[in-house]
Amino acid sequence: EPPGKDMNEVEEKSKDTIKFTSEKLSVDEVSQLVISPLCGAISLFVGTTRNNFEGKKVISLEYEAYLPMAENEIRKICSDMREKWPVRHIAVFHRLGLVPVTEASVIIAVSSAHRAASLEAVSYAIDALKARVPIWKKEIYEESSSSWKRNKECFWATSD
Amino acid sequence: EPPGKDMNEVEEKSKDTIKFTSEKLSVDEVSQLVISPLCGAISLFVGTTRNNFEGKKVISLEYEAYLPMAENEIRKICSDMREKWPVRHIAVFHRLGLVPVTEASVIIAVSSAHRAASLEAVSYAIDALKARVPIWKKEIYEESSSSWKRNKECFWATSD
Amino acid sequence: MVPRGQVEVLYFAKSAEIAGIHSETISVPQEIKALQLWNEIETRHPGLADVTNQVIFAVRQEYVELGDQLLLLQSGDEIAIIPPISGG
Amino acid sequence: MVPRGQVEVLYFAKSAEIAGIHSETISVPQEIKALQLWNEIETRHPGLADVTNQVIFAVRQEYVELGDQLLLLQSGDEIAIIPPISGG
Repeated sequence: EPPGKDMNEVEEKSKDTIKFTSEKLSVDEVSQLVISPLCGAISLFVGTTRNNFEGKKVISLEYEAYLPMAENEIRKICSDMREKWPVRHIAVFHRLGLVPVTEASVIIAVSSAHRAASLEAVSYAIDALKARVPIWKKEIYEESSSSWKRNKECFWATSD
Repeated sequence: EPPGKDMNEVEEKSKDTIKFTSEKLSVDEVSQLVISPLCGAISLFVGTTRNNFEGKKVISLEYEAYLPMAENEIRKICSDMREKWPVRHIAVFHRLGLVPVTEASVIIAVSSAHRAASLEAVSYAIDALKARVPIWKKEIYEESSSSWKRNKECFWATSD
Repeated sequence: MVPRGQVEVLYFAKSAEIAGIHSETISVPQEIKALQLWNEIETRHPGLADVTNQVIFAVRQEYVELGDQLLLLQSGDEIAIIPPISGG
Repeated sequence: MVPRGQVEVLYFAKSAEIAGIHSETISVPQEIKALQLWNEIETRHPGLADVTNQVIFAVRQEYVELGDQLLLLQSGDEIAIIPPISGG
């Protein structure tokens, strides 16, 4: 069904919401931001902190970001998503500072008229975020050691 | 990383939660059900009711289900997902009765250690649900008419 | 003669609207092809002829197409008339 | 001689831990290849030699690899040292 057939389309602008916060993230809050009466689908990805890495017990994680650039890079990702898929609203929230195990570090929500667009777009978004948004995670282990992590998707550095 | 390397794996059983309800669905509630300290990813799909169909304004929708069979079919889908992907917890909530426009009719949440598994599994789950779970939606239009819908994925009836 | 049994027939969505009921108990041969069973049900509710090409059975909660498959039925078995689904 | 300008260098994550600072203002030639700029920075913080193969610049918030690309810098420009990222 071509997008032009949707009713009220001109009345509702597409919006991108990007937020960095040290507060606990809420899946409900982020999904509310993308709800649209024109949409039948919302797809979400929630990144949560795991309790282990290579056999070491992770107590918590700490995130820092190069803020204005991180937001700009996410804006570019939103723009890429809109070129590739007919999505309506996009929301990307990333937590900063200490994040306890099992809590969300990132939530991405995308709405679309039909489900394939938002499902594919949200998958693209988390891949792209991991590859090029300047955010760093430091894992804090039980044995009082810590380590800066690297995403395998990071586009300039390969694992050694 | 092979699943056997995850810590505490034997201590936490995988679970499938399936619920049909006439209450409003909550994304937070469903995502909470799949959280696991072993998992870095939760993927969710939320089906919401649209305000239009072929130019007709939809006021609300009404869902009915063949309940014991619908639950059994969803259990089979969960089992299929576990054969295909290393997912930890699965939750599938479907609303019944009247659902106002923009509210959720279905929420599927899946957790996994790494994100590809839950992203692919949630996409499979909504496709399979639409193809074989005995649930019916009746759209109620502004002009006081109504229509039983059919999913294009329904495996035995083709659109005419 | 094939013995007969009492089965519970369930109607949903459009098939329930056409039949005007949600369930009924009917007497049917305990060995019967799916399409013959459909013909028996259609005889009771002629309006269902409109949806013959759109419905499928669920016999004891397993899908069975309206074809040549032989159904072995016990008294008390549940047979549902399943119009095209639209969940999700 | 190429004129010099004052640029703001930002350090993040591991590079901040090695340099021991989060930012500093340094004087650099206004035309300089990326790798030469890195060498100037490494001279100030020799510990950074360990991460030469892992970092990338962000010059005015755009990624630039540590290679032959000529940077045209203005006073006040922001140059970030970006270790491998791990967001998400």
